Formats: sequence, C-alpha cells, structure tokens
Amino acid sequence: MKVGFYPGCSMKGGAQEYQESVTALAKVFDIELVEIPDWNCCGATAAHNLNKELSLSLPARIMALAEREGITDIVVPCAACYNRLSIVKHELEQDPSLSSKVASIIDLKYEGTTNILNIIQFIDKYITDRLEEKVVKPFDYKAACYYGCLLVRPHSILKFDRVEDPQSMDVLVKKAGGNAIDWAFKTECCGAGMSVSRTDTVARLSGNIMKDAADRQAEVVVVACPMCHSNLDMRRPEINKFLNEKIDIPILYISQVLGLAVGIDAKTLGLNRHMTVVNLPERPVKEVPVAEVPQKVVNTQKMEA
Amino acid sequence: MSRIGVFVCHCGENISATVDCEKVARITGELKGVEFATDYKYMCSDPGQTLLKEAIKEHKLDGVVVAACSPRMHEPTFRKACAEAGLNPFLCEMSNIREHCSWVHPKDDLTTEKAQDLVRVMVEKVKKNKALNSIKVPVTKTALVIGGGIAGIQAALDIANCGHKVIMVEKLPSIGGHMSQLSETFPTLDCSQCILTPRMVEIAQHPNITLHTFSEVESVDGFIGNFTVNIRKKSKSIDEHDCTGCGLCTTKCPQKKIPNEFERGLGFRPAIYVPFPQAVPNKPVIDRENCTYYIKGKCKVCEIVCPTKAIRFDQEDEIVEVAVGAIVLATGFDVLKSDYFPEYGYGKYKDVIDGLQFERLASASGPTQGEIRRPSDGQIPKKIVFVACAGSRDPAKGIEYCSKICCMYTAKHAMLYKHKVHDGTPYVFYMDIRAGGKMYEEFVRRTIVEDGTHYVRGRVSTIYEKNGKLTVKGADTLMGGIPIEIEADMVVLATAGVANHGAEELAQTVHVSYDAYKFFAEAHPKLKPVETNTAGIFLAGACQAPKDIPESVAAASGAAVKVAALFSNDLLTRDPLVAVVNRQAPPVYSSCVGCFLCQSVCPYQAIEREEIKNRNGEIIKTLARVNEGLCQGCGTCVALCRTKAIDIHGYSSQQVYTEVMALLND
Amino acid sequence: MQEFEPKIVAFVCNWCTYAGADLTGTSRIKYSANVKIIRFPCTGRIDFMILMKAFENGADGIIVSGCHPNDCHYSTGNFHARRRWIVFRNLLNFAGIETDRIQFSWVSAAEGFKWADVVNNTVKKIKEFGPNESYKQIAVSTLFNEEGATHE
Amino acid sequence: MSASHEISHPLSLSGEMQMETGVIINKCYQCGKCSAGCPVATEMDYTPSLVMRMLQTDEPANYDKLLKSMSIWLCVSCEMCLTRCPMEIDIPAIMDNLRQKSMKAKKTNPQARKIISFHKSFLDSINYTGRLYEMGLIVDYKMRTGAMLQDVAIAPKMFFKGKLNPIPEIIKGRKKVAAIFNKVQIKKEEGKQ
Repeated sequence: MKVGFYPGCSMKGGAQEYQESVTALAKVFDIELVEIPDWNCCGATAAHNLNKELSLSLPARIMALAEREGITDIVVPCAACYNRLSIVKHELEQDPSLSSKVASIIDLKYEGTTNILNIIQFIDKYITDRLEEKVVKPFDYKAACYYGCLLVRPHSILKFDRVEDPQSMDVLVKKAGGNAIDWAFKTECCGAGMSVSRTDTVARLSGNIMKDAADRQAEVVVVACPMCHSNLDMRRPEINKFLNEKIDIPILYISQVLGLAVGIDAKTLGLNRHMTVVNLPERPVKEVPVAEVPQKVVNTQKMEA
Repeated sequence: MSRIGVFVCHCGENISATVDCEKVARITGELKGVEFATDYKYMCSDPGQTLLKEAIKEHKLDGVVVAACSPRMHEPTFRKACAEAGLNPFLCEMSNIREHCSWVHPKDDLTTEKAQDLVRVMVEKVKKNKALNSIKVPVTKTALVIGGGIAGIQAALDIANCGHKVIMVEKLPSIGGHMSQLSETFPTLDCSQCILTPRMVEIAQHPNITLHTFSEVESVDGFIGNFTVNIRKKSKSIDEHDCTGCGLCTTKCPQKKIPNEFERGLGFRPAIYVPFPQAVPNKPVIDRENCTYYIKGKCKVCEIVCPTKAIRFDQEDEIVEVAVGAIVLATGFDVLKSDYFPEYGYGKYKDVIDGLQFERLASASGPTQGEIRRPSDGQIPKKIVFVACAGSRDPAKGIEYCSKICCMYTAKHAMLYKHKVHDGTPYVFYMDIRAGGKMYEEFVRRTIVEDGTHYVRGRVSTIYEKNGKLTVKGADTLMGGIPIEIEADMVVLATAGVANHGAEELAQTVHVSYDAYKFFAEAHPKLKPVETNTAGIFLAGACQAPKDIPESVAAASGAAVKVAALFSNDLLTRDPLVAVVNRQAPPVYSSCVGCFLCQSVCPYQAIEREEIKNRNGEIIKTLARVNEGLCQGCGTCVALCRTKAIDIHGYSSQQVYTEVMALLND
Repeated sequence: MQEFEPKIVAFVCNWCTYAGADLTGTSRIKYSANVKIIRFPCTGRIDFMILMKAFENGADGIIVSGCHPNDCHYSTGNFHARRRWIVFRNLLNFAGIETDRIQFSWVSAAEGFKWADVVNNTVKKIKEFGPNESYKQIAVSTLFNEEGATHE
Repeated sequence: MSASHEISHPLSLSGEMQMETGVIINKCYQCGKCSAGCPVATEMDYTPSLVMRMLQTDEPANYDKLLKSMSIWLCVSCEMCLTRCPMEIDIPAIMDNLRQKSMKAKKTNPQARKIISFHKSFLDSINYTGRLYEMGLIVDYKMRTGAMLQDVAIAPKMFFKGKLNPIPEIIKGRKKVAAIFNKVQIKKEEGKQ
C-alpha cells in the first residue's frame, strides 16, 4: 500500500530519527511512504509571522505537487508542518479568490483535493487495527504523552482529538502495552520556534513540562513533533539549569514507541540520535493489558441551540 | 345598501404628519355605501369615541371603519365603543394607516393614496361582515401546577387560597425543588429549609390541593378553561396509604452505595429511599434501576421489615386523567453539565465542584453536617477559589446570556466559607459583579470588605491537580492582565443556570413556545411576563429564565393572579372568529362531502363528525362540524377544503376576495 | 412616462408578520409604499386561489409571509402553508407564470428590520421584472370561467 | 455573517484591523482568559487581553505602543488564547497582523531583533535552497546577531549524532520557490541589520 509522505525539513536534519522510525514502522505494516517529489519547506512560524502570502504559498506548492502526483493522503509527521498545511488548506477552501491568487503565485494548479494526516491520524487510519496483534515487546513503561500546541490547535480547523486533555496518543501507547499517565501539561506550549532566539523562555516553558512529567514518575515522554522534541531533548541542559535539578527522562517519538513494541531494534529507530540518552530498563514481557480507554474521544460540544 | 361610517384618526401628529387625513376622509367619503366620513385628532380619546358613538346613532350606521393605528392596538377599544352605541362589534374594522403607512413612508401623495387604498379595502370588507355574537365557554375552576419547587409551591398556595382547586405534579419523589438543597439564602442569610419546609407541609395539608409526586404530565388536550391532562404516576413500589413513613425499610436496605441525587453525588442513599429528611410526602420510593430485587430477582428485605406490609413490588404506573381550566408551568432550571469544562477538570477532579454541591456542603443537613470539607479526602480547605461565569456569558460554550444568580450566590458562598473556616482564604474570579436588587450590592461589599474575600477580576484559563493541590491559572485584568497562579485546596464553579432537563419535550406536550436556550417563552417580555402564547397556560419561576428566589416567588404569585382572574367568571367569553361548516336545505344538507381533510389538519381536534339521519335513523350523510369551543380560528381547514364548505368568520372567502379586489381596483 | 410603480399585495399572518410590520412602523423604518398588507389569522388560512385572484386583478407581485417554522401561533399552520406553496409553485411554473413574482418568507414579530428588507427587495425585484402583462392576458380568459366559482 | 453589521467603524484603526483579519475587536469583553492561559504573558510588556483593550481604544498612540512592543514578537502562536476564548477571538491572527505592520512601519522593538533575525535567516534559507538548511540557518543567524558563541557546545554533539547535515539539500525547483518569494516581495538579504 502506498501513501504520500511529506517529511519536512527537520526530518532531513535535526529529526532524522523521526523519519527513520516512521519509515521503519510503516514498513512493518507493509506501507510504502512515497515522498512528494521536490517538496519545499512549509515556511513554519517564520513565514506567517512575517508574510501572510508567503505563509499560504509555500504549503500550497507542496499540496499542489502532491496533487500533480495523484496523491490523496499526505502523511505529515511534523506537527508544525501538519498545522501549517491543514490551516492553509482550510483558508484556501474558505476563500476561492485567495486560492486562485495563491495558485498564480506558485504557478501550479491547486485543487485542495489532498487529505492531510498527522502521524496519529496516519497510524489510526492504516495501522491501529493491526497494531495489537503485531506487538511482540510491550512498551511497558510509564509514559507521559505530550501533544504540544500544533497538533490539536486550533480545534475549529484541525478537528483532531479533543483540545483539552487529548487522548489519541495515550490510546496508542496503551495499545502498545504502555502505561500512559494522566498529567497536566499535555498541551502546554514548549516554546516552539523560540529555541534559538529566546532560549531562556524555552528553558522555562519546557522546564515546567519536564518537571510535571518527572513529578508524576514518567519514565519517558512521548511526542509527535520535532520542534517539541528538540526543545525537550536538545535543550535539556538549559532546562535542568533552569529547574536546577537533573532530569534524564528520555523523549521518544510515538513512532519510536510503537516501533519498539513491534520489535524494531533501537538502532533502526534512531534512538541513539537523541541528546538525552535512552536507556530504558528491560521489562519482562507480560500480557498486554487490554486498553480500557475511550476509543472515540468527543470534544467539548456546544449546547445545540 | 349599506350605511358605513369612516373615521380617520390623526393620532396627534403621528399620522397627519405624512398623511393628509382630511383628504383621506373626503375621498373615502365618496365611496359607494359610505354614509358618513370624518377625521379627528385622537379617535381613541374619550371625545373621539363619543364622536364615533354619536355618528353611529345619528346616521344609523351599519358598519364602521376606523383608520388609525394597528388593530392589534385598538381594535378592542373601537369594537367596544360600537357595541355601546348598539352596533354589533364585529361590524367594526380598522385600517392600519399608522404602523403600516404614516410611520414607514415619507410625506407625499403616494402615502396619502396608500392610506385611501387601505381604508377602501376595509370599507369593502365591512360590507361583507356579519353580525356575530361572542362565544361563551364554561371554565373548569381547577388549576394544574407542574413542578413543586418554590415557584410551583407559591403559585399553588396562592391559587388554593383564592378558593380554587389545585393539582400539583412533581417529577421527583418529594416537592421542594432546588431551594430545599440550599444552605442559607442571600442577602439575609436565613436558612433555606426553615422558610421553605413549612410551605411544603402546607401544600400537603391544604384541602384545595391534590399532590402527585413521582409523576409526570403525559399529554395535554383542550384549550383555555377546558384542558384535559393525563398524568403518569410512576410506580413508587409502595402503597402510599399503608406506608406510615417509619423509614425502617430505608435503614435496612442492603443496597446503600447509590450516589444521592439530592446531595449532588456527595453522599449515598439506599435503593428504597426518601430524598431528604424533610421530604413531602415523607414516604419512600424504590429506585428500580438500582434495587437488588429488580436486578437479581431476590432480596425483598424492605418487604420483610415493613411493619405495615406496604411494599408493592408489582405495582405499575398509573395514568390519571384530570380536567383543568388553567396550567402553571413551574419546572425550574438545572445547572450546566460537567463535560462543558474540560479545561477546569470539572468531573475529573473530585475537589472541583459546582455551586449546588457547595450548598450541600454548607447545609447543616448536608453530607458534612455543614462543615466545609472537600470531597476527595474530607480535609477542610484552607484556600478556596470560586469561579464566577463558569459557562455563562460564554458563546464558545453556547451560552451567551448572564445566569444572573451566580454573582450573588458566589458572594454568599465566600461569606459562608469565611464564617465556617475563619483562617481560610477565599478567592473569587469574576468578570463583573451584577448585584442589582434590594440589599444585594451591600451584601457583596460586606463579603469583600468585612470578610476579606479576594475578588480578582479575570477569568480562569485552566485548573490542574498536583499532589492534592489544585493549581488555578487566572489573570488579574485590573493589573493589565498579569497571570496569577493560586494553589487551592478546593474550587467551586458557578456553573451557568440552564433550562431544565426535558423542558423541550414538556413545551411540546403542553403546546407552549420556548427560546433558543429552551427556556419557556413569555407572551411579552415586558407586559406579559407570566403568560405564554397559549391562552390559559402561565409561567412561574426559573423555567422562563434564571431567577433568584424573590423573583421566582413574585412571578409565581403573578401567575396565580392570572389564574384566579380567569377563574373569576363561570363563563369565558371568546371572539366568535371561528370556522363554520355551511348548512343547506335537504337533500343537500351541506356542500361538505365528508372527506375530513379538515380533521387531519386541525391542530385543535376541533372538527367533529356529524351524522345526518332520516326518520328511520339511517345515516344519510356524514358532515364535518366545528366545535366552537375548541376552534381557535386559524383557518387552515378553510384553505384546504375542496368544496369550500368550511369557512371562517372574520376572514371568510367572501371577505378576503373582496379585500384583494378592492385593493387592486381603485 | 414616469417610473413603473408595481402593485404588490402582502398576505401576512396576524401573529408574526403583521406584528413584525407593526414593529417596522414603531421603529420608524422606512420602506416602499408599493406594498399593501392584507391580514390573515395564519398563513395556513391562505388559499392560493386568492393569489391567482390578485394576479388577475393586476398585482405585479405578491408577498406571503408568516411565522418562522415552529413559531406558528397555531403550531402547524405555517407548515401547511409551506407545503401548499411547494405544490402551488410547480403549478405556476406549469401555467407559465414567473414564480419569482411571489416572495415567500418568514418574518417574526421581532423582525421589523427584516420586514422592511423583504418589502424593499421584492419591490426592487418586481421593478426589474416590469409590469405583469403576461398574466393579465391569461387572466382575461380565466376571469370568465372562474368568476362564478371563486367569487361568492 | 454580514460584515456591515459587525464592523463598528470601518475607518477607525480597529475597523481597519477588522477588515484585514476578520477579527471583531469589540467582541472582547476583557475577561482575561487569554492572558491567564498565555505561556509567555509573564514576559510580555502588554498581555494579550491588554493588547485587545488597547486596540479597542482606537488611540493611535496605543497602536504605536503595540507596534513597538515586545509582546507581538514574544507570542509563540500556540493558540491557547484562541482555544479558550469565550468569544472565539483569533488573537494569534491579530498578533501576526501587528508583527507585519510593525515590520512595515520599521518600528520593531530592538530587543526583538534576535527573534526577527531568526525568522529572516529561516526564510532566507528557504529562499536559497527551497528548504530549511539548519546549519546554514544557524550560521546566517549568528552573522546577523553576532551571537557567535551561542550553542557552540551542542553543535559538534549534534553533528556526531548525525543531526546536523553539513551539505544543504537543494531542491530542483528552488528557482520556483525563489520566484514565490519575489512575487510576495521578499528579496534575499532583505533588511539584514
């Protein structure tokens, strides 16, 4: 089975292990990820901070390219890219005139027919129902699932999971035999793009997140976003300095967690690439607890007037 | 040859400013069949009406057209005047040349011409009008009060004390409503139950009041003065007459761990239970969902211990049909469900509770005997945060309105907390303090100044629990919106007051309209606050909008007076503008062919079957007949009738066709 | 020749739209004087033959307006009106009359502004249509056959 | 939603912003839930709710303050404010708008220099190669800010872990991407301090 794939820049650099693990995981479930040919950067925060049109055009080009290849589902593991692509798709849907304007800027045909999937949606759509049977080495650790901002917000557009206390990743971790803990910072901001320009801010925000995870005895923090990862992982020295204590909880991508569970080796999943060394204690393989978690989680609805 | 009088009103300047009234009178005066035409400054004034009456007598008028304001305003006035002058009131029509003409058009010939057209239309219509006699219907002088909260209780007592019979229906096993759950009431801090329970007892003992608890209204038919209501008395599984209310069964019931609704889940109750000690009636019911016998088929401990053998496991629901003349809706309100506040962890964290739960904690008869102890571990909270506007004024959560009572009860909660926990620190996050009401503002000031409650102007963004503390993240907008975090032991949300569960269904059952928030709609926001659009059905208390106790009581008494006024006559007079099936001489009898399409569309079941029999009693023909008492005069049947056998007084086919022709051919 | 001033008849229910038009008045919202209102107890009462009659007698446009769905004073009258209108519209199409000469709308007692809008838009639209000549010709013939039937 | 009713004063400053962002400024009733949840509010010179209030005043002076403010650059676009706003006001959109106005008016807060430089380096990198070249980004950023020694510690470690890619990935369609930049008027090297 073939599915369109947009890795995004960070996966070619800082977050190679993310791509490695996603590809490896997909392979186990015999899914081939087809990279969108000649894709460009989505522009991330920088673009929509500085120039609206640019922030629309860059993602539009990516989707247009995909359309040209006849790709319908695009897997976008990077939460930041996923967020940008989804929002642009939405905004162009809302405003046809804008859509045509953008089309002329990128000078490609843009229909908006592609379907943007974040890593979890991808797994839910193509993997989840076959996951449990494939689990050979239950990921038997206390995991704090960290969703961050870009995966769930703005809900009005992304319509993914519920915006407060999301569950989708917890469900996956539990299916992988893990113990997803309930904690308070699931969707607090980690500092995002400020990593370089306002390291102090990032240290504080990411610090609070790690502190809560540590206080609740998490053995691992699970993420689905390279930016969150780099802030929580690469910025650990600054974080520990800010908290002035030594937290050595590793940060794993959801793809790595599932990868381990289905028996892919650490090297292939690129666990060695993390700044915070990953050495999870061996656990005797026991029965995978049947996840008694809400399968479908509803978002806070309005009172229907 | 008709003799019609036309009276054109200036309404001071309101009409004459843009319409040339003299001209209208002059021109229409020349119309065929118009005997007399004049214009006057204020037709509705006393001299104006006298002028009208004099003209009727002097010119022997057999029809009157008053060209003035909207008939919705003054039609009754002028029809009454006509009647006083000996002219059948239904031979008087009004042309609306104010709201529909002078006020909406500029001063020019077109406007005056339109006024003339409108008058001409009515002149032609009046020619076709028939003298009608108003219909008299008997009034059943018994009122139905739905809901046994403070509003229902007040209304029932007021009506009963006027000497009329009252039937009260309460959904729960006991009357008392939300007020019976409250601890102390603002702004006087008198104990809620102390002032309420005597009235509950009065209800039970009043000779004019019949009480049906654990019952619901199944159906409502009929019309003002003559409703037929079916009440479903849900099976209590006990014999109310044999039961003495000794309560032995409730103490012996093995099933004890059922969350107590009255305590808002803060306490437990057995499967056979009395909601609360002062309940009226003070007799238990069996909750069949949770009773071991009904689930497993064995137990029957209550039956064994009952000294009077009053338990009836096989008792079934009973439907009681009652005839009433008026209905008072007093079904009250509910508070917003927990799943609207994921960001506050309400429903997730034990120590995040709502206002009603706090009332139970503060109540001397509550689960903690009035000590403020947090649900999770029974500790006394040293730091407590009250969050106002939890859901209210929050379009994102679907509630745009202000729940009105929260500001006051939050202030009260803070005060009660201070009175009970002297070394405690209460915080209140608020947006505005709405304390309009006698002694209300003073009360709030006292909470702040004397009891030292910290009022912070800002909304709480999120609340999370960490090792036994609730971290409340708010902001102080009066300090430029700087974020503040409070580590509280307990949080109380002033959750929005919403329409009661099942309000929509009930509204449809009794045929009253309701607003976007499912609160029952009053007939007029200012002048008819306790009436509904359905004649004979009235509103009391918080089923119409969030209200505090004084307001609910006032509304209830208001509704009671409306009922009493309705019951003050033996006969109810109604406009005769109803449908009628034509009759002709045998052998035709009527152009009605008996298809009874009319019956299928009539919203009031007003169409009856009439059988024409010959001497030998054989049925020759079956015709439709209109029940004048039931018919409300919508005319849907008229438009539908294939043979035009059915017609409606006041809007007969003749009249409306004439109007159309007159309007278009000048 | 001066501008074409269409004759428009409004058939409205007493409880919502008539009251709404009253509100338009009390709020002093101006609208075109071409429209004249005929009051009915309920849109359910409106026999659509009356509309034909109006066209016969030279109406250029017609407004039918009542309570919003679910707000009918008689609970269901406006639904019957709506159903009848759906059928009637096809009938008009069949008879070759521009259905757009009839404006069907819901105006509540609280919608003074909306009534003014409905009126002004309809007048504007009918002015674009021009006089209702096409129907008048048909009318002549129908007038003879129908006079007796509908009129007394 | 019919704009005509909702836009209060089409010519006022807030009206103009309404036009550009579709956000109805006067909807804000200052409940402060945004500030309460904002992760960076503590560092801001004007908290989100205060920003909204200042916009409501329609005072040119206040708008000027905002264009020169640090807040607009500290906003991390985490959307928490929008998510929890009872009025569903899109404050992030307002922030974007203010940032762009601030750039245009050349009123950017001096302390925000590093942040802006980073954004620019970021965009330049895309402009050159079509993708983000992290190493290049860092170098370029250091050139702009002169923060030569920042993060020198982790760079080699990253490299060793294979997280830093020495050779930039240059896409075939880079010219096309550059064209996009031209069309939206962002020249390479633009506004290098």
